[in-house]
Amino acid sequence: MAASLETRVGPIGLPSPAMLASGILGISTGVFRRLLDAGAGAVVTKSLSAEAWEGYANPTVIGAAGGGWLNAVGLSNPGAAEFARMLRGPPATPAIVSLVGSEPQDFGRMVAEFAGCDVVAYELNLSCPHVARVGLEVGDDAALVESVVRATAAASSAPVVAKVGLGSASYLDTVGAAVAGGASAITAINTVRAMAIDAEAARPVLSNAYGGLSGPPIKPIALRCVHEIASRHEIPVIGCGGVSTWEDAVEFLLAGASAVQVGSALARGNMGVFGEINAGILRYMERKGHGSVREMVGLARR
Amino acid sequence: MAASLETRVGPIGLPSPAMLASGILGISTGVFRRLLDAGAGAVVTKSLSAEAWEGYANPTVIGAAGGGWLNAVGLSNPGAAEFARMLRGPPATPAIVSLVGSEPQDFGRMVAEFAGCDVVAYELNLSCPHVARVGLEVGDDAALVESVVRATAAASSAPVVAKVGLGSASYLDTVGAAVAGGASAITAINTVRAMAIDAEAARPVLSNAYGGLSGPPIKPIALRCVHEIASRHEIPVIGCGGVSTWEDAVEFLLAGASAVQVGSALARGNMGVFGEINAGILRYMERKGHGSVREMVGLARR
Amino acid sequence: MRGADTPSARTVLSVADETPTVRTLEFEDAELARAAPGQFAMVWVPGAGELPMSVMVSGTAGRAAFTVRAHGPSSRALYGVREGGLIGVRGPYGNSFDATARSALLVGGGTGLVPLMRLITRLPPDARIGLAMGSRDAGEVLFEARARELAQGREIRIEVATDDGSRGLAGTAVDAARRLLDSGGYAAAYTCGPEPMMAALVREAAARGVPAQASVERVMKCGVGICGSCCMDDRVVCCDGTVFGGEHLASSADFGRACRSKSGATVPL
Amino acid sequence: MRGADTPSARTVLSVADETPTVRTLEFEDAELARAAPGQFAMVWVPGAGELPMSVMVSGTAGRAAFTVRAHGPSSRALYGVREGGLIGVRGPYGNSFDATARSALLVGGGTGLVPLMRLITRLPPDARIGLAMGSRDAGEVLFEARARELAQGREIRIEVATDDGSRGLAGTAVDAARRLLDSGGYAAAYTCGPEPMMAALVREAAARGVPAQASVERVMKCGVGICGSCCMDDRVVCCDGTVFGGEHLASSADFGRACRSKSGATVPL
Ligand SMILES: Cc1cc2nc3c(=O)[nH]c(=O)nc-3n(C[C@H](O)[C@H](O)[C@H](O)COP(=O)(O)OP(=O)(O)OC[C@H]3O[C@@H](n4cnc5c(N)ncnc54)[C@H](O)[C@@H]3O)c2cc1C
Ligand SMILES: Cc1cc2nc3c(=O)[nH]c(=O)nc-3n(C[C@H](O)[C@H](O)[C@H](O)COP(=O)(O)OP(=O)(O)OC[C@H]3O[C@@H](n4cnc5c(N)ncnc54)[C@H](O)[C@@H]3O)c2cc1C
Ligand SMILES: Cc1cc2nc3c(=O)[nH]c(=O)nc-3n(C[C@H](O)[C@H](O)[C@H](O)COP(=O)(O)O)c2cc1C
Ligand SMILES: Cc1cc2nc3c(=O)[nH]c(=O)nc-3n(C[C@H](O)[C@H](O)[C@H](O)COP(=O)(O)O)c2cc1C
Ligand code: FES
Ligand code: FES
Repeated sequence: MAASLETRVGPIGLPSPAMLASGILGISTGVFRRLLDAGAGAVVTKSLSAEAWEGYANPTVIGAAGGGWLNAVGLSNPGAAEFARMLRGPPATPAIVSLVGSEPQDFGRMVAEFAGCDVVAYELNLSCPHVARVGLEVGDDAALVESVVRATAAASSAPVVAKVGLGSASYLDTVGAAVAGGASAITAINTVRAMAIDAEAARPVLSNAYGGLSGPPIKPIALRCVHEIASRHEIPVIGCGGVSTWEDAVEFLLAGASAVQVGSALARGNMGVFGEINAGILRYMERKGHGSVREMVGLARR
Repeated sequence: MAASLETRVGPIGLPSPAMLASGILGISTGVFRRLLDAGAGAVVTKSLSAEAWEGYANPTVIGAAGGGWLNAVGLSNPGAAEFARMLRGPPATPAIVSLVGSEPQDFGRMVAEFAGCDVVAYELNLSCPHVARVGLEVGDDAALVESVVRATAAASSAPVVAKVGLGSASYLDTVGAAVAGGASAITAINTVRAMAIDAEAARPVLSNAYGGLSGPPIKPIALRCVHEIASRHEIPVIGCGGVSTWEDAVEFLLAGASAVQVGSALARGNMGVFGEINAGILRYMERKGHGSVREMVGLARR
Repeated sequence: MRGADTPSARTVLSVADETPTVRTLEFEDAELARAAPGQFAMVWVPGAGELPMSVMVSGTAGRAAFTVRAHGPSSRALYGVREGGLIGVRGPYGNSFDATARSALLVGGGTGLVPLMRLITRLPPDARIGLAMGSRDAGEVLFEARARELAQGREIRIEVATDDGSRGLAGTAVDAARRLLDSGGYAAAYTCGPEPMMAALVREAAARGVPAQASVERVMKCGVGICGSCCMDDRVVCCDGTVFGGEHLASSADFGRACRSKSGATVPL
Repeated sequence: MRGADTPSARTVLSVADETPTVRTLEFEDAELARAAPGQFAMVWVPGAGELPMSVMVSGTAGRAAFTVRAHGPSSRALYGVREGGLIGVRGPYGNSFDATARSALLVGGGTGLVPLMRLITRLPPDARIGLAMGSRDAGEVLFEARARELAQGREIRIEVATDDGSRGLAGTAVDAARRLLDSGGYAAAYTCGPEPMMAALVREAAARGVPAQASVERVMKCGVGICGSCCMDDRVVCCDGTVFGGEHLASSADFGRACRSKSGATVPL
């Protein structure tokens, strides 16, 4: 039997296990279709809020040592309603819709906007490290997480994925709360709160001072989070953080992720990364005698 | 007036602001003296426990992407008494003594072992991310942190520094508890819990599976921790994490650190890094018209 | 250690007034000095934002420059940087004009002329150059002498247009371009400036069978194809562009019609 | 993406028994194939630890090898890896022997002969080589034929010693070396093996005015000068060494006397 890239994350079926991470090229359905054509198993939208947000002033995205990136775009987005209009098309574009908000009602209301869209799943951003009142400020409050997840799941027929990250509470508690609220999967992790200072200017570089670190520097951190979640909770995990090569993707699968997301590696027009990851995983599967991606999930946790 | 590197971290006077981080080449007093000669403002010992510890089996230290390192040496150390004997000499070697333990009594007892040593300060490791019952497991418990710091301060005439890191509680709470317990300074941060998996072997690489990430990848994270601590607490901070160049050191000072520690950058025999950092800081001070290191501290927080 | 795309501090070494509202700031930067025509940099003015700016040529080896019009808050801050002042640059980013045409029509409006100046230096040594430039008024005419200088003996014909007719033709750069096109014989047209002007030029050129290339402006946050703020249809302008061929642009739903606001919402141009 | 010092997976391509307790495992590795004599690698046996191992020469271009004695848990695991089996390697690490002597005395005990085999390949093309080798018994004599082969026509004189006298001289490699030294004329002595043996050799050589270099073994966790586990006096053996000059070693408080246990405590050798 030939190896197949087709797989599932709980109830979410995927043609291949590497998807686009939220916020990366995440506002144009035209670009989404290019990425799906390039081999992305799914695309996640930019995190959408009830109203349009301008985000922070530039500088919002800069490089960091070791091929990393630091961003504080501030969750700029055109708002759920406008985005739903774009997704609806024509042509209709299937997507995992990322949502951000402060209260359970926010999420229920936003889900309603996506009626008529091809929503593969909702991903709740409980982990943005640089915007007040949303993201980690929700994720660090387990009771709020549970009610936010529950409200979204109640409003939607699509599966709900909770995206967690390193905040000031234990992200494992956030996962527990999301599971209790009815989440179908966990995405781990978001960017890690960080900053850059310019010595000559003697100032923080990002206009918001604090931002989130992404890319290869955070991969070892993300990998341990996936491993820890998969070791302690019975819920599928989507690994995210520094995935740049097929080997990275395989490492996340072996750590216990059912799929991965790719963000920063798309920098500089590198849309071909999905094709490379898919081809690399297939070669690996053939070499190791794995018929399906699901067989590989968690093998490094034996 | 010529620029001078001499500075202070609270009560701790230093000839220059860059010191050796704990656990890096931290078991030989002969090496300590070489590093002091090379321009280190101080040296911090390997974290010492009441008894000798073998640590974990190899692999214990491996590279990570972006020039980083992942380690789980498991706090191997010859024990406080044996180390005190080495420090006492002859020749006597001045050092900041790093201590690790689980209970307030452990720390008081260890301090007693150092009678007759030239102890510049005690640094309490409340942040090792990969050993059970010590390090972060202490640091995540604010009440315990306060009593541990208090017990050490009570037992010692040398200043007490609390070393914090990213655990599963807020490190800012750990800082608050350390301040309440009478700490003279905070070191931030330790390594960040992380892991590596080898795709071909389908196994974690470190024998302990989880270890700590250090080096350039964590610098932006460490810098924001220093900036946050200095912004919220009235206590001198020692910045640690990814300092490799004089620019890194200056960035930490501008973020609010009174001094920095250098760890991973010493890899491959790079003891000259202290001289380079000192020379670079001096040139910067002259260019910018700063007479003292203390003038620069926190300038990026205006 | 720093990331490659972290702003690098540069000291402004000279400031020259080009017009009452436009200035050129020079600085040393070996990499930007080598930028291809059409490439841009992200320019940080500490405390006052970061903007995409075309890389302007400098007469001094190893130097690059920005030519900025004082307009809103960030461009005014950059305009206000004095000699000895500090800016941060990262780049160069984006693709560039294909500078191979041996008879080239360059059509620029306002600071859109910046990449065209670099383009002049990169056209073949025997190229015949036509330059159509549009400005608000006589005082704002930009780079006329500089263009002749950069042509370095190659044949260059310049047509100036001003909105108020106070210099040259009364009209836009496209009106000026039409004159040059009418005299015929251009193998390629290159344009940068306000999008309606570029859209008109692309149409004019297409009507005459002259292949056109246009450098497109969008909101740019990252400059490196991560954030998506610059998307135009299915293209990532900072990475796939900023230069696009006329044929692609003619089929674009957005070009000349709509762009995205900072929130990412599609808004009419 | 991987770090440079992350173990790279290598497939063992051949396994050869050298003695009843020693095997050589070959694999492809362009970088280790170029290792200097005396350099080592950290060798991971997945699930069974990681050990420092001298890089052994291979007869095949682009390949390197390890020659391991089955002893404790990790070395037994490495010894047990079969053809097609997987190991992880990082390195090469450490400094190397100065291979410029035109008459060179090589003195090795047991697997300490491994770096000396690579050294033979790097000595000058006209070098005169003396090789003193020590083993437990006749069955454990290592690399005798290999050394002649690697000498590639250069003059090589080999003296074998065994602890039980079952081959050659009854005694240690130092006793064998003394014979060669007595015949005179060596410009340098190179040694690797048990530390008391090396300490004796360094003294013998010094007494005869022959400069010596010895490759020192210590507990190695990182191999790259971070962890400190390998410290000897004020030296970081993995980085400043493993090869040290006899003069330095003669003044060392630790060499030949004490090393550090895994906890870092100083213990007698
Ligand atoms: C590739 C490219 C090259 C350019 N080259 C030049 C040049 O050489 N000379 C020149 O004068 N102008 C150039 N511009 C335009 C320039 O980037 C600004 O758009 C323009 O200066 C207006 O900025 P402002 O501060 O006046 O802002 P306003 O137009 O008043 O807008 C308000 C704020 O929005 C932000 N902003 C404005 N434009 C952008 C943008 N494009 N991307 C991200 N944020 C933005 C800034 O923070 C600004 O302060 C270029 C634009 C692009 C995309
Ligand atoms: C630079 C260098 C080169 C070497 N080259 C060779 C060689 O080519 N061939 C060869 O057979 N041996 C070589 N050794 C020795 C080898 O590294 C081991 O020390 C030896 O094989 C004993 O390991 P063991 O598993 O039998 O452990 P034991 O001696 O039984 O020790 C128990 C455990 O301690 C650990 N351990 C043992 N030695 C070390 C060490 N030096 N550093 C870190 N951890 C250790 C291992 O986990 C081991 O399983 C070299 C050593 C060094 C320092
Ligand atoms: C510019 C940028 C914008 C991002 N925006 C979002 C967002 O809107 N919502 C979200 O959940 N994560 C967002 N992220 C985080 C990514 O989805 C991802 O979790 C993170 O970048 C780590 O993955 P990577 O290392 O592959 O980039 C953003 C990341 C970047 C770099
Ligand atoms: C091999 C190794 C061992 C370490 N051991 C200790 C230790 O014993 N106690 C401690 O507080 N920190 C220890 N650390 C953490 C460092 O002191 C430092 O906080 C961390 O490495 C970040 O700094 P760096 O990026 O400059 O290396 C160790 C780090 C490494 C790499
Ligand atoms: S500016 Fe960010 S993708 Fe183009
Ligand atoms: S083995 Fe770690 S310093 Fe030498």
